[in-house]
Amino acid sequence: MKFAVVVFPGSNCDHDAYHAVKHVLGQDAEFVWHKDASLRGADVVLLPGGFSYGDYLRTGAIARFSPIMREVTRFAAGGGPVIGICNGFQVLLECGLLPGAMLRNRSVQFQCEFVHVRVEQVDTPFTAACVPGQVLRIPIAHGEGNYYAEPDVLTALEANRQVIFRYTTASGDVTEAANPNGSLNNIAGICNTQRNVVGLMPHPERACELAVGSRDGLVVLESVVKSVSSAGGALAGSPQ
Amino acid sequence: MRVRVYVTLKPSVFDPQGRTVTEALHSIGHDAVRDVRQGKYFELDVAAGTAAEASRIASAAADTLLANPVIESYRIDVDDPAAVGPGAAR
Amino acid sequence: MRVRVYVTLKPSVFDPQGRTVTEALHSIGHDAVRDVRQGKYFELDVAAGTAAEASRIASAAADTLLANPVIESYRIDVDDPAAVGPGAAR
Amino acid sequence: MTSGPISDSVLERHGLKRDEYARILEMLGREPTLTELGIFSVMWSEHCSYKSSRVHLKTLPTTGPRVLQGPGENAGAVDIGDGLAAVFKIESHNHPSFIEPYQGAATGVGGIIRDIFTMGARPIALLNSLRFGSLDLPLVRRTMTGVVAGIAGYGNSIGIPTIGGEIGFDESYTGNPLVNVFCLGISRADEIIKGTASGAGNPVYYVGAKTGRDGIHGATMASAEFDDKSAEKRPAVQVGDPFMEKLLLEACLEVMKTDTLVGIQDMGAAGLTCSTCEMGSRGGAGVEIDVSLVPQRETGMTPYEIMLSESQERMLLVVKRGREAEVERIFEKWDLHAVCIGTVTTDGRMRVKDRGTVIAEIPNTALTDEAPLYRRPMQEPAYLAEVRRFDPAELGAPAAPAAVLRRLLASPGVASKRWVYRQYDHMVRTNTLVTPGMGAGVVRIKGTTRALALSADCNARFVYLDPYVGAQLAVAEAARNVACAGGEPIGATNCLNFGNPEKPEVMWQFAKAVEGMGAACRALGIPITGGNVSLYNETDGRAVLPTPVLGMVGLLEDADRAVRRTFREAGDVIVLLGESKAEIGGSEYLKVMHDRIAGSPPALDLAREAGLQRLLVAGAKTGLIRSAHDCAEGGLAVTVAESCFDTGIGAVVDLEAVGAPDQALTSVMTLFSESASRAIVSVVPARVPELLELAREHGVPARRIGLVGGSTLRFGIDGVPVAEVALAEAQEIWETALERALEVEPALA
Ligand SMILES: Nc1ncnc2c1ncn2[C@@H]1O[C@H](COP(=O)(O)OP(=O)(O)O)[C@@H](O)[C@H]1O
Ligand SMILES: [Mg+2]
Repeated sequence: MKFAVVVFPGSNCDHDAYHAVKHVLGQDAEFVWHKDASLRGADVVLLPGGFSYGDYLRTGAIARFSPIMREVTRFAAGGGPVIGICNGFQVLLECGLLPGAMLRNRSVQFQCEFVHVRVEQVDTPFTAACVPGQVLRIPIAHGEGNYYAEPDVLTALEANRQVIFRYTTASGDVTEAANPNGSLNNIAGICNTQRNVVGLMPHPERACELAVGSRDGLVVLESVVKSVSSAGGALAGSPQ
Repeated sequence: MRVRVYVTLKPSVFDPQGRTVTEALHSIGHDAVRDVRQGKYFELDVAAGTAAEASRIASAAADTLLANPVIESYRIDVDDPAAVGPGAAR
Repeated sequence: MRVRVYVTLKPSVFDPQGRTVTEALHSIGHDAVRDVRQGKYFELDVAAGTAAEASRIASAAADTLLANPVIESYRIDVDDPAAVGPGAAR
Repeated sequence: MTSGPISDSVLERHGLKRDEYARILEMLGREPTLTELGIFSVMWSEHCSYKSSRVHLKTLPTTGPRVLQGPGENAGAVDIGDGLAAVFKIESHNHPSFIEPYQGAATGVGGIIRDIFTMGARPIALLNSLRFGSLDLPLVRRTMTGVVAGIAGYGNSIGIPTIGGEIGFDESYTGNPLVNVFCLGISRADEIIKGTASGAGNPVYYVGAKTGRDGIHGATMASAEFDDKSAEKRPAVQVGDPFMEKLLLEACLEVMKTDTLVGIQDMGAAGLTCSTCEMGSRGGAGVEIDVSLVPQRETGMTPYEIMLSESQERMLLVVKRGREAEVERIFEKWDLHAVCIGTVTTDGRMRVKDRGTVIAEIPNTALTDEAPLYRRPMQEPAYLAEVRRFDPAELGAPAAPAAVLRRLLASPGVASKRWVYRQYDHMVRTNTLVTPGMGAGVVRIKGTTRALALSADCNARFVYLDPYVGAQLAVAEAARNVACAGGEPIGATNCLNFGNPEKPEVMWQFAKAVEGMGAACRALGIPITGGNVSLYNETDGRAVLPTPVLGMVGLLEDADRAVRRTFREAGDVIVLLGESKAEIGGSEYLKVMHDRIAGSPPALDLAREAGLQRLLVAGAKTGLIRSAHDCAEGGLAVTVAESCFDTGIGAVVDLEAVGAPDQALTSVMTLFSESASRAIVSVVPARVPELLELAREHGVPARRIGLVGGSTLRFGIDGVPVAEVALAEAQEIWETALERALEVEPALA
């Protein structure tokens, strides 16, 4: 099974995602350059973290115009699993594959630290191997992860069960103190209405080995492997 | 032609930077500044024959890139060489 | 009173953001925008009786906090309720 | 080439002395043009030529079986096995960071990263060593906030984790903060690329940001003191563009894989001038460039400005003739445009043309090897007699030990630096095994079983009190920190921050410190593979504390054996390694409780220190040592407290077990003395004898002093508490002190 790791100019978690997929998970991974026109038959698309275009102007604002994003959009429309992590999530918001926008963290600082997130829904390709309500300890590293959506959008997100990850305490309680950045409803990650496109601010790919502090993030990648294989490739959205 | 684009967060959107600036101003005694909202300001050099054309080009740039309509709105100001510019320069 | 403060990088100071935005605009076909410089824009709510006083207060805030005098300069615009505001709002 | 007569005021503006000018005339055999004068002025500045420091630096040990590259290149390199090299260096950006904290610090990070990838190494870790004045001053708080944000802004964006560092505070840094940044990269040992130009006819390429008027005479500025006229001398501030640097980094590393390059160098201080003549000089060749071909950001720039600009994120490459298209294609992929601006020649000269007309022509060696060299006069500073007269008896009755401990934990120098490193991405690249706050930073080397432990250290109070011993202590502390993490110290880099070298007392401090550093490195077998000197760190005639910072690299054969500072489990035994003496001179205790920097620094026995470090490494290798923390600022009490923080488990320590039998130490001395060559380690009860035996073999005194457990930090004698603080309270004080100090004060009524 193959993951396409999209590389934008300024991506810097591309190698981390590649390492997690290839060397920890043991699946196939390939870098796809943002100017490429094809996802090369990948089963999963991963938009990695980093600072595409330096985060200049707004996070993800410029990357969304990259040629590969047309392919990503088509892949997503066909039901293919797409995950955006951190900056990748911001790109998905800017290009409209996911609703809402990011504001500066409440602290007005970049924050790098471990947080806890609760898995809210397990019927997405990236949470299928999770237990409902499972709490994951994974790191964040961002300056703009303060999720915002207009009230009606937010209501719809909750009604449609599109909130996939929420910041909580270690025991899974949604509290103000557990919210690292001011996100509405403690939202850490969401999916689209078709549920195949997921974006989240925390970095599961940084939490795949105990040596680096946690392996709680691995379940996110394992989920998609499970989903794709059980669907017998039916999830793959790109006409090959 | 010089075009100025002002991008601001919509009034309903919380502005963490503005709040921090307000608090910092208060902490150093600038209490008369009751509230601050922070936005972005762009000076564009636009190849256009008329102010209307320049404004149209700048709007297109703002719509596609400079502003995010989910959270921001914008305002455009063309420095028409014919007219007198607004505001006290400093 | 509403006061607008426009902070821009001094002309001699390099603006990597502006350059990147310019290139991005070109890459998506907005070639008529020849150059972009990016600055900051603040809307202040100032407790002041007159436009002059509001301007003085905003200047003090800009001098101490809103602008970094080493690399930036600023311009102030008071929304005098008596006068008619400039620019096309949107 | 025509030129007018050079006046005294022109020379002064260029920071050149009359006799230096006379040498220029002699070397050229004619009057220099203004462009040439500018070139000489930057290359002969203290910053570029090391004219005051070179004679001393030559005495440092720079060789060893692991050394692949010593001083002289853009960075040093040591062999770390598996055919790999660690390429590392530390550099200062003190002056720019005072003028504009955010951009000054950011561009400092950018500069050191370029130095590393210039050598063909992929940067994998950053450290920073910072010094500020008292946080009571708004100016200092603003400077620190800006510096930290600038370091974060640049390093985070590029995606290199900042895995450690240190921060010190002293009034002397108020108007002259220190911002030293360390970067380490990994390359194949046989693929290190040098900053050299050779092969007549090979094209010289320029790539990266366009040249603007920023930073002209930055190097000269870094070679002068600050005074009330500094404002006028300010060059346009350099603004960092981390996005451009990220593109340059990836593109250069890609080009380097192709065997198309002869040499490459970044344009740092003195920009195009420095890279051109240094590359030519190293390769024994000449370099000819035409400034009109240099990509320019502003219109109407003169050749003088182009040659002296310090615009950031630019590189100079010498490409093998015939391979140009390959190189250009890779840069284009990254949206960068490599431009050919000249060629390599055979005549050993730097020749600068403007649209074909020669406007400068200088032998490379005149600018590099033959730059002025000074043996500046030295004199022992008068303050030393004064500080040495210190007698602890003057201090009167000490405060209650628990109160002292609380005060020390709240001191910004001791308090948690979480407020700082939370802003740094310290996990990107998924190699960080030991994160900031847990001791020396440790990064694994993917594809091997190895890891590197990195630390930056200097206790400037000790150096102030005795530059020779103080510098030795800095080496010892840095090496001990990496050894605590399980790393064998294998190489170091230094950043020597001092005052005005034209003052004999400053020069004396400098010379003694270098002497001490050399002696310590020799004794510990640690080569110094490069570094940086920052002089003229003065404000209105007052020098900063002499601050020779060490950046230390330690090697762990087994990444799984990295050791953290924190205790692991209740019931584990706390063992003190090393000897505690009544040594309060220069301590945090003296500074915080009595606002004094006085006395003598702790004595250092280098043989004993070496034994301790070997013991720590050996104990880590077998998993015997479960936690290890260097005993430094704040002494035993603070070290034990820090070993408990973040674990939720307290400790009980018997002070009577601490002191040597022949020494009757008072409680305060036992708790807060900063005796060197000590570490607090923990071990499972069953393996205590093994540890004590291992310590004996290494000639290190070792004492069982307590147990991990409980919910307080409890120091007692015979079961009677001498100092007891609830762990939660102690941690709260320590964790929030820096945040509280940096918070803007509440509004005045
Ligand atoms: N400027 C900094 N950047 C990143 N980490 C820092 C910085 N200053 C201190 N730290 C981290 O905080 C911890 C405590 O620092 P310090 O008191 O100097 O430690 P040590 O006792 O190891 O010398 C270390 O792990 C160090 O890496
Ligand atoms: Mg230290």
